[in-house]
Amino acid sequence: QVFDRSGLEAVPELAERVPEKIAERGILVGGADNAYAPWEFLAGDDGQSPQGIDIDVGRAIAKTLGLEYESRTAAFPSILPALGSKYDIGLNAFSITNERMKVVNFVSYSDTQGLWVVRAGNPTGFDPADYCGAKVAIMSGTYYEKHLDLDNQACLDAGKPAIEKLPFSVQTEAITRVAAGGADATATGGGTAAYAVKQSGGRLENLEPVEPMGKRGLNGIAVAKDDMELTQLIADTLNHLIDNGVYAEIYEFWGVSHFLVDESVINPEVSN
Amino acid sequence: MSRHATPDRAAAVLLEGVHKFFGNYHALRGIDLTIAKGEVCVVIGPSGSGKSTLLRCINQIEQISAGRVRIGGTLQGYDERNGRLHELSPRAIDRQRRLTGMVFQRFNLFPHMTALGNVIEGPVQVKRIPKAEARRIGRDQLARVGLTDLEDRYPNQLSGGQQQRVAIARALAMEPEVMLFDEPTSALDPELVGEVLDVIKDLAASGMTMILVTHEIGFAREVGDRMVFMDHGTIVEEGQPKQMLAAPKSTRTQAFLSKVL
Amino acid sequence: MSRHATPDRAAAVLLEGVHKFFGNYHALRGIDLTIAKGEVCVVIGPSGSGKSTLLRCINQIEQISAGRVRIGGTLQGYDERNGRLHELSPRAIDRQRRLTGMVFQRFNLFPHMTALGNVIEGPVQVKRIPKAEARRIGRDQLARVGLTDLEDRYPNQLSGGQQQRVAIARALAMEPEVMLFDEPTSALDPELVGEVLDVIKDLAASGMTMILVTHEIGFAREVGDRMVFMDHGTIVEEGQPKQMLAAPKSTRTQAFLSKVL
Amino acid sequence: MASGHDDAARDEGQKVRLNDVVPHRHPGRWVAVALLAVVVAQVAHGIIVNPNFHWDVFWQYLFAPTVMAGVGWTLMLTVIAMLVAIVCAVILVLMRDSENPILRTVSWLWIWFFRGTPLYTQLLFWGLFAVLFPRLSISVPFGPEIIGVPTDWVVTAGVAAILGLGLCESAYLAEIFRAGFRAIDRGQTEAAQAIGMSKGRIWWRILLPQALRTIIPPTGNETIGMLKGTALVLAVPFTLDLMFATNAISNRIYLPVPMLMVAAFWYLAITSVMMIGQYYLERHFGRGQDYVPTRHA
Amino acid sequence: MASGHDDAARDEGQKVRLNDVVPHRHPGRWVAVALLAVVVAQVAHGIIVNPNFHWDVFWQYLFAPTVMAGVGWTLMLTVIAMLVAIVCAVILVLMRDSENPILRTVSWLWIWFFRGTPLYTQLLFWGLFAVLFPRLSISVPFGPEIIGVPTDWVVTAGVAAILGLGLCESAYLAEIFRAGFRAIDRGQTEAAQAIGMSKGRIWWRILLPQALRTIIPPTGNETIGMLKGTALVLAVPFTLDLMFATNAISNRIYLPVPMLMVAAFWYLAITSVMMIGQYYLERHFGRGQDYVPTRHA
Ligand SMILES: Nc1ncnc2c1ncn2[C@@H]1O[C@H](COP(=O)(O)OP(=O)(O)OP(=O)(O)O)[C@@H](O)[C@H]1O
Ligand SMILES: Nc1ncnc2c1ncn2[C@@H]1O[C@H](COP(=O)(O)OP(=O)(O)OP(=O)(O)O)[C@@H](O)[C@H]1O
Ligand SMILES: [Mg+2]
Ligand SMILES: [Mg+2]
Repeated sequence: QVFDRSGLEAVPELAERVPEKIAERGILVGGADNAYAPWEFLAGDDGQSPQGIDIDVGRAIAKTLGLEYESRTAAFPSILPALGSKYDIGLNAFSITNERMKVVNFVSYSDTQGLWVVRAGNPTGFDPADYCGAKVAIMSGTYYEKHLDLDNQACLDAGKPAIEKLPFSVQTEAITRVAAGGADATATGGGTAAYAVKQSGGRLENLEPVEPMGKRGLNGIAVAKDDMELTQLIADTLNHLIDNGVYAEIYEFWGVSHFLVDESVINPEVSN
Repeated sequence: MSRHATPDRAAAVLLEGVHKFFGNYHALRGIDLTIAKGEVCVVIGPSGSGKSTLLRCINQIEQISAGRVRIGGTLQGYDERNGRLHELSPRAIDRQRRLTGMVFQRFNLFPHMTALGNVIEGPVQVKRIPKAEARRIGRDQLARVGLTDLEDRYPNQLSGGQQQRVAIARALAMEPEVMLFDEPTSALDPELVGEVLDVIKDLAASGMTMILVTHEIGFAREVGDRMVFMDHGTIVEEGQPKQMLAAPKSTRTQAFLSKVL
Repeated sequence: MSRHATPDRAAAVLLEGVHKFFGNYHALRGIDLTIAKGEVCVVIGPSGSGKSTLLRCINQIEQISAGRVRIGGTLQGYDERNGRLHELSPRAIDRQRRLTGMVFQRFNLFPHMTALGNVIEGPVQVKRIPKAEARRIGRDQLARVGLTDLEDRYPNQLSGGQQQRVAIARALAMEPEVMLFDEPTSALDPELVGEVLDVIKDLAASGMTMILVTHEIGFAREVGDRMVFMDHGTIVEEGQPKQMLAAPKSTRTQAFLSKVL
Repeated sequence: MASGHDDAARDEGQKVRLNDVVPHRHPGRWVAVALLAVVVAQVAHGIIVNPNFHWDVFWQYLFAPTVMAGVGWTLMLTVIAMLVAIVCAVILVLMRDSENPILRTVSWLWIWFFRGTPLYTQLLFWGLFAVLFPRLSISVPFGPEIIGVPTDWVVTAGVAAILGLGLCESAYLAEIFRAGFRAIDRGQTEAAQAIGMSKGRIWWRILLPQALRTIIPPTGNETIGMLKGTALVLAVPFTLDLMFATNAISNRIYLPVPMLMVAAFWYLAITSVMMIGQYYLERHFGRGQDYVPTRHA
Repeated sequence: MASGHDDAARDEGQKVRLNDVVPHRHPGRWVAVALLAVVVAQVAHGIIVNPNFHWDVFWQYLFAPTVMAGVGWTLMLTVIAMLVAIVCAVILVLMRDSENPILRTVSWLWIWFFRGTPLYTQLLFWGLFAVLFPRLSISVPFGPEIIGVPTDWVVTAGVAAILGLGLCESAYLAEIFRAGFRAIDRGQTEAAQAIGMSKGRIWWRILLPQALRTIIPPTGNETIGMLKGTALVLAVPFTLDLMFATNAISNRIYLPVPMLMVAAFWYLAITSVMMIGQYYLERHFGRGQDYVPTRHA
């Protein structure tokens, strides 16, 4: 599943702004864990070829800058310290938060929303509007975990039973727990949640969230904090792709058009 | 010493047709031996003739392949019912082993315990004598073998001779019915052999039954009530030590003694 | 045997004022001893008197605390320059050790090697003799101690006596200048002592210098050129064995011998 | 007869002029030392001045309450799981030495299985256990239940973590124990049998103390490995351990390196304490057996 | 003099009527066996019929090319890193026994540091090594460079993975080796010294073969631990190992359980082969020393 980029062409005004180091190499290097379908995951015959929305976005940016894109698989903790040396950008469906913006520059490119995953037919009667006391699997460290904590606090404030949180390090394990009946539901990014339901062969289904879990949140491309030039270039390139419609085609191709942004912004204002 | 009040109905140690195979190797080839209560039996014979194996079979470190071993009339290791031998429980075998004390050719002291610790291990752990009393007994035994001041040394801080003496004290501390000595003086220097000899004589006087493998012919003559000559896993000749040493019947014994004396 | 063609300029073994402390324990207290080439020196003495320690200091298993040890005129372990002792390199010490062969009180066979493997280890690894030839030498040495058929047995498949004989063969296989025996016959049965005695006499005839710790007084008388009596870390008396055994000068020696003989 | 030697030695010791020895020099060693010193200094310098390490953040979170709680939970998990492992390992070793071929086989299979599969997978399985087997019950085999309880009353996250860590570790420890016992001369058992000690008592009084000498160092390894292994309990999920605590912070503040340093600091601190404990244990069980050389060439 | 015994024994063996012994029974053991059998059967049944295990997916991917390649890479990493670890551990043990206090200290610090910090953190550090230290150079200490190369020419992902795994492991192995050597009677060294063997040769010919008896089982543990440890090389990042391969598939198809089973299957298979190897190694180095009991009570 690869978006066809044959129609893309380099834009000289943008290409000449590519930092010398990257231009010399001819490759824009992105760091990602490549374990978050459909945003990025490994496929192909060798099981080592990254595919996904982020990969296609990265390739479109690189092509526009007259470069090739390479997404290198890396563990999350090793991406951020190596931004600016090993990796030019971090393109890994990162959620933008104010705390994170203190250490990296973010260029916003997706406006995502969480989605619930429950077993087909919702046998435990999980109610997104009021799930106090339910058992929820969640990938730890994510934006959705934060929202879950907020919902939980609301439950406690209202004197209702606490949400039983089961945090996992990998999203697939949270989904498995739900599929096995070990948890009532899990929440994750809409793209991923929909993908999981598609892969489950009818054993799972999606539920629409309500606030705050349903609140939209921006995802961003991470660039080294001290490299404003490259940050600006990435933002400008993205805005160029937004303008010429390639960006929308990619999202359409992957069926996530509802996550499009109107404009790419550097270090946007976010509420959390 | 203790327990010698029990009625002396049977021989203290009785071996009937004992065989021992190590795989295919036939180490004991039909040993018949009767040792009366209070008797001191000296076993001599060339290297590899099975002397150590004999003692090890008596105290059940090795399981015999054929025959019977009885101590104080009791069949060792088995219960004989309907003509078949039923193996005893490990616990029952341990109880039987307490009746015999053994001093090994290679000391086998417990390296992680002091000299005194080695000696009181049996009394405290097996006989459940209170520790304070056991220490007293242990010190007595150590004194008996001339090691009064070394009770706190670990085995590897002792010379060979000192180590073997601790091993003897350890066996004596259990006050067994039958003492088995496997060349107890082989690592002792001549000066101390006399002291040990006195200890063994004391034991004999108190009614202790003993089987003693030794190469010290003079010692054997002095302390032994009976002498057994082994070769190739069989008892070639047995008799009163003085007579046997003076006039051995078998040519094999004659040959052995001619080299030794 | 070999190498006895070297000029006999100096004493084969010379000890001058040797002291050895184990921590605070004073095990050797000023030993002076001269052993001529080809001489057989027998060391006797009570347990703990320092006999084993003496041998261990001669072949540098223990480092001496004071004094000098010379073999064939060469200072052992050190180089003396400007009145100070400079420790030799480990390699040089190893080379010096090859001149002495040692048989231990407790065999110390290599348990992971067969009898023959034990014997040829030195020739092959240290002398770099080809394996085939070393095997031949090894078999000869084993035959000499009466173990022809047991070359493929591991030490723990051998009786105590058999093990000690392998240990002797192992030391002999290195054909050392000086042989140190620490109670080599203490675990051998009397029948075999004669065989070993013959081996040792052969060695003496071929010019081998030997120091022999033993408790076998008869043996000492027969084989020894000189006898040394040790007690409490000192040499109390030395002399010709027959004279010394017949008429000991020191009262301590008299007391010891009166118990032993 | 040896009485009085020691005092005499001290008296006479004053009079003996000990050899004045110049030790043998090993110049090669000092070159090696110098080279090592340079490398270490350069690496240390590189780490201290490198901005990626964010030492300010390190200090800020080093004693953070969630981190300290993580240290506590990690320690607790390690200790309890290790106890479970030791008990199981002892049983496994005894089973492996048993006469009963089925017990021997079970012991072997257990060791094979738990050593062979990854700890993470095992932990995940323990986490799923309550899902896969919703009720723990005593029943007629494959027949009706006699008595039972819901599994998740019994196998909570903490229990699952401890079972997962402990059972896996037991297989490794069993191997170590077996090796330790192998090293003991059989004469020891025989001497103990000869004074009538029972199998169990021989094991406990004679063999174990001697085996511990060789068992302790690899068991130290395993304990330290277990300490680190607690980071995997997220698979259960059990989310109170040190690694989880520091990861949670670094997910929030996006500075993984200083948070990893915080975790490393605490692991290192705990390991250090353990190594001190190990030293004393080794010394205790080495008494009478460790050789204190008097020649040091 | 012992000649002919063996043949005679066989001849005579025919005539001796061996004791017909009824062995002692242990009914308690059989109860334990029965209980275990029931538990195992129920768990196995539960796993086989449970739909979460997706056995079809398991079979589909069991021999997938990326999985097979992962097995190969994992094996290669394990073997090479283990060799690195063994070499380092030997050096560490020798350093620790050295007379030179600085070498002893370095050895101690090395063991302390690499045992104390989590492998994952170490691997991450090796992965970042090229970032932290862009050039490897021989230079005047803290002065100008004499000769140098870019670090990432030398420390590639594969090299970083092997260094990370190997150096960490060396600290654990050093402890194991030390314990193995401790268990050997010092009489062995003395006997070897007496025939003039050098320190190195004694170590290699006399001590090592005997130490291996007790070293092999915990080293087997460590090798198996290393095998599993390769799953952490993602931190470098090194992305060809077995765990990464199966994780990549499960991230794509969203079915982690069967993919974990695939990984577990292969780990178990490799472990089994290793355990067979270990058995033969143990037998080889136990020759002449292992006790074959003739009484089995
Ligand atoms: N476990 C064993 N496996 C095989 N053979 C053995 C075993 N133990 C002993 N033997 C053999 O049995 C024979 C008798 O051994 P034993 O130790 O009883 O001799 P011994 O008479 O005590 O000799 P020594 O006086 O040398 O101690 C020897 O040939 C010995 O090699
Ligand atoms: N490593 C050591 N540490 C402390 N003391 C020791 C050590 N080695 C030997 N000794 C002591 O030194 C003294 C002499 O020991 P040595 O082994 O030389 O005696 P020996 O004359 O050979 O005795 P035996 O005839 O019993 O073998 C003994 O008192 C012994 O306890
Ligand atoms: Mg014997
Ligand atoms: Mg001695």
